[in-house]
Amino acid sequence: MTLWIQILPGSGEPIYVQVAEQISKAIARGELSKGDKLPAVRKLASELVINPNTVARAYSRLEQAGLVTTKTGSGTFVADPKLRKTDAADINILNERMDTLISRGLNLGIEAQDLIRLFESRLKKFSDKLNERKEEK
Amino acid sequence: MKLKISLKQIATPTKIFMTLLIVLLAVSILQGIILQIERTFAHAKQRPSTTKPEAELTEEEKRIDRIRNSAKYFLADGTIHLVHKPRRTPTRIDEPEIAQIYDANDNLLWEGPDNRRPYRYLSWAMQLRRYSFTRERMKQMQMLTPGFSRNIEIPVSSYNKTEQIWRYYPGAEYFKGYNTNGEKIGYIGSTGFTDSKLKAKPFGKFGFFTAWCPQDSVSPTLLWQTQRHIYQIDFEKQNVEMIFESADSDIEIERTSLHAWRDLKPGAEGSSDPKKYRPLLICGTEDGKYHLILREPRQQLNLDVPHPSVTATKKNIFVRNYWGDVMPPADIAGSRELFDKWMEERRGKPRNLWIELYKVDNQGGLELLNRYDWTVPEPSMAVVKARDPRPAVKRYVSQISPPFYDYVLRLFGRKFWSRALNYQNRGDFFYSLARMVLDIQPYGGVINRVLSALMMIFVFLHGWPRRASWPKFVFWLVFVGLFNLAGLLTYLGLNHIAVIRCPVCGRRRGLAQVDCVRCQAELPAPEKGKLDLIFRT
Amino acid sequence: MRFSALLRKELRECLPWMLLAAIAFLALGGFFLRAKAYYEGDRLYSRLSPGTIVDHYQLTFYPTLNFTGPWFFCLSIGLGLVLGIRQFWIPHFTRTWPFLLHRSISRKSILAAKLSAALIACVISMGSVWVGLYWYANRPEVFPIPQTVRVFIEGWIFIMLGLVVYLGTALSGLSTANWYTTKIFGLVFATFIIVTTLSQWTLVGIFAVIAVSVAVLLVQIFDTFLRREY
Amino acid sequence: MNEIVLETKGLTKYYGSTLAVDHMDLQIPRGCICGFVGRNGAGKTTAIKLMLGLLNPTAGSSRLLGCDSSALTPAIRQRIGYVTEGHRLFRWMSIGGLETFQRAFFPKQWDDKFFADMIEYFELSKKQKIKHLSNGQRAQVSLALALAPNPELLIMDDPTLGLDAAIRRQFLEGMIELIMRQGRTVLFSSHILGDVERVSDRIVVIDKGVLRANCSLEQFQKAIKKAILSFADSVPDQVNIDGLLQCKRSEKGLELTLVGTDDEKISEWAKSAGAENYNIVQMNLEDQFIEFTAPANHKRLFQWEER
Repeated sequence: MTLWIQILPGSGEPIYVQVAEQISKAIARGELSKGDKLPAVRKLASELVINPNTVARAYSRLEQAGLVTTKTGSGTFVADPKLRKTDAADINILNERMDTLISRGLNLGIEAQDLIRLFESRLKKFSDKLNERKEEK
Repeated sequence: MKLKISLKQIATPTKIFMTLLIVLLAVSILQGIILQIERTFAHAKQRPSTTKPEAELTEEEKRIDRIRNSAKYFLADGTIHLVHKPRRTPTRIDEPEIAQIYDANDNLLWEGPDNRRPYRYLSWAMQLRRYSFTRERMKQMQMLTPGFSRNIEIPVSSYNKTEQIWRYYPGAEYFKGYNTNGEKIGYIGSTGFTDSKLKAKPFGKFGFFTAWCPQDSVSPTLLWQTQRHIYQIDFEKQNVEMIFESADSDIEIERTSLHAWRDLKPGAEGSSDPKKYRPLLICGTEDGKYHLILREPRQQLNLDVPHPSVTATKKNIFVRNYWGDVMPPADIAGSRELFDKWMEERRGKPRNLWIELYKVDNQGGLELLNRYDWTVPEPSMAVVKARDPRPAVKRYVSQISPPFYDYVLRLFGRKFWSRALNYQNRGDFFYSLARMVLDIQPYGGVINRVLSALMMIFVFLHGWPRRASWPKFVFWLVFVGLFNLAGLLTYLGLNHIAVIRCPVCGRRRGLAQVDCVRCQAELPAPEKGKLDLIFRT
Repeated sequence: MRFSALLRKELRECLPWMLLAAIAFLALGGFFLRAKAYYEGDRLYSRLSPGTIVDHYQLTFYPTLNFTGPWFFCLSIGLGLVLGIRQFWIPHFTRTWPFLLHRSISRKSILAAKLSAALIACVISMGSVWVGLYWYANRPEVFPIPQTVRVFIEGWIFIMLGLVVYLGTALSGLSTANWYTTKIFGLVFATFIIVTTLSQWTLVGIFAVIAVSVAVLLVQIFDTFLRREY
Repeated sequence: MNEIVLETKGLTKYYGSTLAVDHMDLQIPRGCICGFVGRNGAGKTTAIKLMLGLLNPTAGSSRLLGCDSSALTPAIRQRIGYVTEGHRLFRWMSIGGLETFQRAFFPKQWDDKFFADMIEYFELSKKQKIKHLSNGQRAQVSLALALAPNPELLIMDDPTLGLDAAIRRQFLEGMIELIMRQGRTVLFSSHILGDVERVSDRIVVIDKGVLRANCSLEQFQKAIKKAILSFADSVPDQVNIDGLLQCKRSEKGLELTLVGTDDEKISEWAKSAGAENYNIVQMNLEDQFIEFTAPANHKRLFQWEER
């Protein structure tokens, strides 16, 4: 399990948000598949040298987002994609990310079509993950 | 904790006591320095000399001058001789002085070199103080000068090899003897030689001792005076003879003298002709009586002449009384006003002096043999009337010394101060402190009291915002009033209470109390700004 | 257990100075005692002549240990001064007070540990050498007559004076007043006490003065220490 | 869970006439790491000394583990670990000597193996004298000494002052390792906000002796926001929005630092003030702290103006 999380204390983002983001990115990228066990709170805390409470809060944030489920006593596991609940807050985080992406692209002077082509090629890279989920459905 | 509270109540007084002690010393040292500076720079004022030069002296004045300067001696049969050495211009050293001997009615009997006088005059008893080891020296001997205290050790030796050493133990007041290889021989107490410590009776509170070696031996014999007794201790024969015991009052060293008591070599210093004189010892006791102790044959008499000097030849005992109307009679001397008035009348008038020779019979009665009197012109001396007789500088310097000194003087009473001024206690540390107090006491000077009042006002203003509790505040006021400059310095040294501006009433307040002295408001908390993020999660 | 650990630590801190003072005193004392032995020998030839008045200077003699007296006095006072500085001034400069005070032991006993360590240091280092010298001086074959017990007690008085100076330095170290006001008064009081003691001639007087001064200094030291001003 | 470990009521301390700590009312629950943050000379060390009973307060009182701090019994002091400011230890003692000295005061609590492991991990030998150690090594020894008796409450006064990143990281690990045990609390004062953000649950901000903030780190970060508004025509001269901390004007825009106001209020005010557009920027902890403790609308030390 090659989960590797990198913390930037000085950045604007609170630490538990950073941890949650990186874990969800890992899930999205497919490094953590359904049913994998996330590291225990204490282990991750002593590994990343951050407060156990912040790790716990990051896990509870992921749980709200439906990405993970916690079984008391045995730890937290990645939930299957169906149960994921997307709510408005995630959507506008997505829009925000899109805006920054687009504004960066326009600053570089790239045309709209090229942006779309770029987006599709990146999408293809995730494609194997997408069609795998298609078979489950 | 109980200990801390009671500790605090003990600690503050001790701190005040220590600081005050040091500051008082500092102030008095400061005053001493100022006085010393003044003394070194003030020129010695010449005293107006009243003696006229030799040339203009009239015949009569010469005669009076001669009588006044001449030494008055008595012959064994009672006639008086006046030995006069005229003032001459200084000549060669080896030339003997010229002496002229006159008799009572001023005719010259003999003139010639002083050391070949034809007559043999009576020699009188010598005061013991010159050769004796007084109590003051004994105190200095026992003091812890950074080395150790010294001991009196009497060596008993034959020819010149010491066999025994007797050491005096001041605490136990007896002698303990050792032979030269360190073994103990025994003890010498007031009852004589004993070999056990318990039987050695102490001599008593030490007064003085004088020591001499008798003609035949090299080990000294001691004349040992204690408060009420005089012993003669011979260490070689190890015997102690009690010579005199005064019943009620103590023996005074100034009024004890002896004559021909010690068998010294004829030529040695202080010796007198054994064939002519009987050994004589005179002890004066505190109640003013004198006791004559004679030997060959053993005899004891009482005398109540004020300042006698006595000698005892083989045949009879003579007393010489040298006196004048210098001091007022006893009843006037007692009170100060009468004394001043008496001195006032006598100023300027000549004083008459006289010298008398008495013969003492066996019961102590006096029979006048011869009397000679003469008058002496009196130099006029202004009697100082002021309440504070000290020189001007000392008066001003002592204005900053604490008024407490005045009150403490009355507290201790006259007997303590007379003992403090007595020369015998010169070395004593506490008496020297007492003398210092006497020296720089403010004598109730006006400036001193005004200074004290000013300092009290300052302390009042300084302490008002800072006061913690009323008794403490009043205590410090009285303290500064009583101790003047020293009190003020102690107050400033110990009361370092910071002052801040009271946010409620804007006036200055001390931090000794939690609530403001003036508006009784607590130290206000800072206002809870709405920007504070205080959450009790 | 805790108090003995503190005591061991304080003693360990005083050890170098203890040894230094003891060795210096032994060396100086021993040397001068040997020198005095030579002089003592020829005292046995009396120089008094028969039939003359004996001057009292010929009858008052210094005890054989007298040459060691001044050294004893200076060394014990120096030791007191150094111990006072080592235990109360240096922790201020190296700021180790909080580390020492935050301990599972009452604040009073921390101070008691320091004081008893200094007491033990002075008594052992100077006391043992002094007893040795006194025993040597009392040996009959070396000196004609033995010493008086008073000289022995006076030796211990010097050690007590050293302790008074130690308490004076401690009080100055602890007092939080600024240096130009009452901070130095502890030491000044100690010197005043030394002068008073040296001018007493009775042992009772000396012990009284020392007892009063120790009481005054101790009360103030405990009060300042417990009032937590640093 | 949140039983109060340390509580001060109106704690005040005056050094002479200068005010060090002014009426501090602080409550620290058990089981959290609390970061003491404040500018230099804000009274952090004084506050800590007052809490530990090493100093007498001018007014008010403080309670530590349920006992008044001026009368702390030895038993309670045994459960408190304290790392002094600057890791001041006895210079002449060796590490082994220091350990035997400290162990005497924690008879049953002292964990020899733990101490030995830490010393061995720090590559120090027990015979080394403290005066021969560098600052970092001395800090490591004092950390080991503080953690070995497994204290219930660990108070550290500026532990990471002047230490390199590696030793600082070890300190943080030590703290986290201690906090994982049951019912432990850590209170440490620091100047490096990166460490504070990384490790602490609660943050206590002290400014000029006054307690300005005492909340969880998350609340602190969420509460302080920066709003940047740009205006088409004129910039309103007076800004009356509640919770305004700092306000900077430029000719076309306005930069506001706000405390505790939520987003709708900001957007509402922006519309009322006629701003073209606005956005809310997330500041990092250091900027938040600087803005929070800076005096009202302070100017930057060096302001670059175009000539």
